[in-house]
Amino acid sequence: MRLIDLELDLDVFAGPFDLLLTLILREEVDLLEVDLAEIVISYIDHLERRGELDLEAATEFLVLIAALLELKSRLMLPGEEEEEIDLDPGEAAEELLVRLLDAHRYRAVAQHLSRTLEAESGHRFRSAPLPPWLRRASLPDAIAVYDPRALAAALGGLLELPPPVDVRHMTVAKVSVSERLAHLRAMLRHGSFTFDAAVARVDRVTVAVTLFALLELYKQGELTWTQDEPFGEITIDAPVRSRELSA
Amino acid sequence: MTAELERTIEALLFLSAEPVDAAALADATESDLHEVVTAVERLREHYEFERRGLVLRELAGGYVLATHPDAEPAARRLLARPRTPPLTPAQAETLAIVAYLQPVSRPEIARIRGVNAESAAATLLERGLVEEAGRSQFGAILYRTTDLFLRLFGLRSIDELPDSSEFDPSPEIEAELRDRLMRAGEARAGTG
Amino acid sequence: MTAELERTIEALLFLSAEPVDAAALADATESDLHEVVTAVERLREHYEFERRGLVLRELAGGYVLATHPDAEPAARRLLARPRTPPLTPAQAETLAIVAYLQPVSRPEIARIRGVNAESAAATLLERGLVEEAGRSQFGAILYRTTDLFLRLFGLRSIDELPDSSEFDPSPEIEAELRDRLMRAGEARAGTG
Repeated sequence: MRLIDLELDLDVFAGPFDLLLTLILREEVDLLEVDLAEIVISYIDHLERRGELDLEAATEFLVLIAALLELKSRLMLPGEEEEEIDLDPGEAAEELLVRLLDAHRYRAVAQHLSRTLEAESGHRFRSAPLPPWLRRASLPDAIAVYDPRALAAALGGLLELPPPVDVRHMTVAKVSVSERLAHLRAMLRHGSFTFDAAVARVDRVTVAVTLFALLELYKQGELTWTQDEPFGEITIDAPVRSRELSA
Repeated sequence: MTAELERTIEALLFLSAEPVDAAALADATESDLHEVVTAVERLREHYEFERRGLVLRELAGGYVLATHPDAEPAARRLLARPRTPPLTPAQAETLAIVAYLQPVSRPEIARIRGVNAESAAATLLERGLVEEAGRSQFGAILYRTTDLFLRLFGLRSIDELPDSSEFDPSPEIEAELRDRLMRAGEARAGTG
Repeated sequence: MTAELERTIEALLFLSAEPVDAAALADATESDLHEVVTAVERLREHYEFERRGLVLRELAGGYVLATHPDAEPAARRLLARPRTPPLTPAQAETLAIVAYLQPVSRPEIARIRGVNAESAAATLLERGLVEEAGRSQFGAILYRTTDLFLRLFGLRSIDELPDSSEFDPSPEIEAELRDRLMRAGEARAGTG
């Protein structure tokens, strides 16, 4: 596929990509008005319709669209407006041409390097590690370079016991599950009650332990509870059967 | 019977993973530089004229032993892997730009290629073909080629790369590109 | 002129760091085993009779190339960088444990240090400061220090190591050194 075959249908322009490029360079279309992303999408659609990828044309497209993006971003940079930096059409065209020539040149170099590597790959180098006798100091030549006290010091560090862990900042649990079980059973004997009432004026740990106790009693079948909505009031009752029995 | 210096140099080159230059060989063998150069040349000729399995090459600024390419098929069967996987087009382009423009920054590479060079540059770094070479004045990491690059591409130094003008697009291509940019559109201007 | 098979085998042995057996060479060169054995023998004779810098050795695992011992002094001058860089804290700790408790097993070292000692022990082994000294009753490899260790620390014998009580942070705790190190290590690891 040639880029010239890429038909565009943009807000500000309809026609072949090459023509748009020329019009931009001749300032007949304002680059600031052109949606470059739309061009990229058109190009991808185009490739999909063709079902084949011409690397040559694709590379050229990438180089051109990247250059246009850079030119456009330069135009959009705030502050440069005052300086009235206009895109000189001649210079811009020259810049695009240099880009295309560079891209061609380095693609040729790349091919050369790939061929060179292929030609050279028949030569292999040895990659063995040095034999052990070259990896250590030789005994006859060895001189004292280390201080034995470094070993004793390292040993001293290893003998040091870590300071005992200080747990004083942790709240000591003052409440047990069995104590809260007794509390809940006692309240239940006086009929239905709310969870809030069961944990009035206690700390958070006690609230948590009370909840464990509540779950335990529920599991044992000693009570039931209802809660109409999340975070709503929890009402605790004797189990239905025992209420019927006592009724 | 092989001369003492030649056999010692053979052993040293066998042990060295990297190319060794003549001065280092002279130091290690306690010989004069010109004796070393003569002995290296005799060693090279021995491999070549006797058609040994090894060759002596001058690469990346020093001497290094390598296998003769005739052994490559057997080496591939024994070692079960190609020695140097070929470069992808993106890697080859990135490497070409680094080789000729070094030190060169990643944004510059991307600018020439029209696409981001992240992944190709990362692979080249990982394969040890390029390395970081400080930062540009704008803070971008600069890249240059490594000694391993020279070795794998059979070069004594980076100066042995062909002149980049050899790869200039032909005048016809240049004219065509210029045409594409200016005149082709101009002819149809107003029809769009 | 060297026979094709002999030069190919020369190249293959050059590339292999580990010994290669005749069957593997026969597969790689697509030759018969007896041809390989003959070619290897000719290669060995070539190195020997021509007094080359290389020798071909037959080890348990197969054939391997090595340098002639005559080249050792020159190889040391070229390649033996001083293998005595300062010890890292991990290496110093590991070496101290081996020096004072030898023979000592790797699991014991790890328990005392509270961390795995693999890499430090491997470095000390490679540098020749410690060596293996049989197996513990549980099958773990035991380590002891070497003569090179004594030389590099300027000691005539292991008895000349500084008395560990000099550096003892809490001398009032009376127990055998090994037990105290174990307990301190476990306390650091939080398992004590």
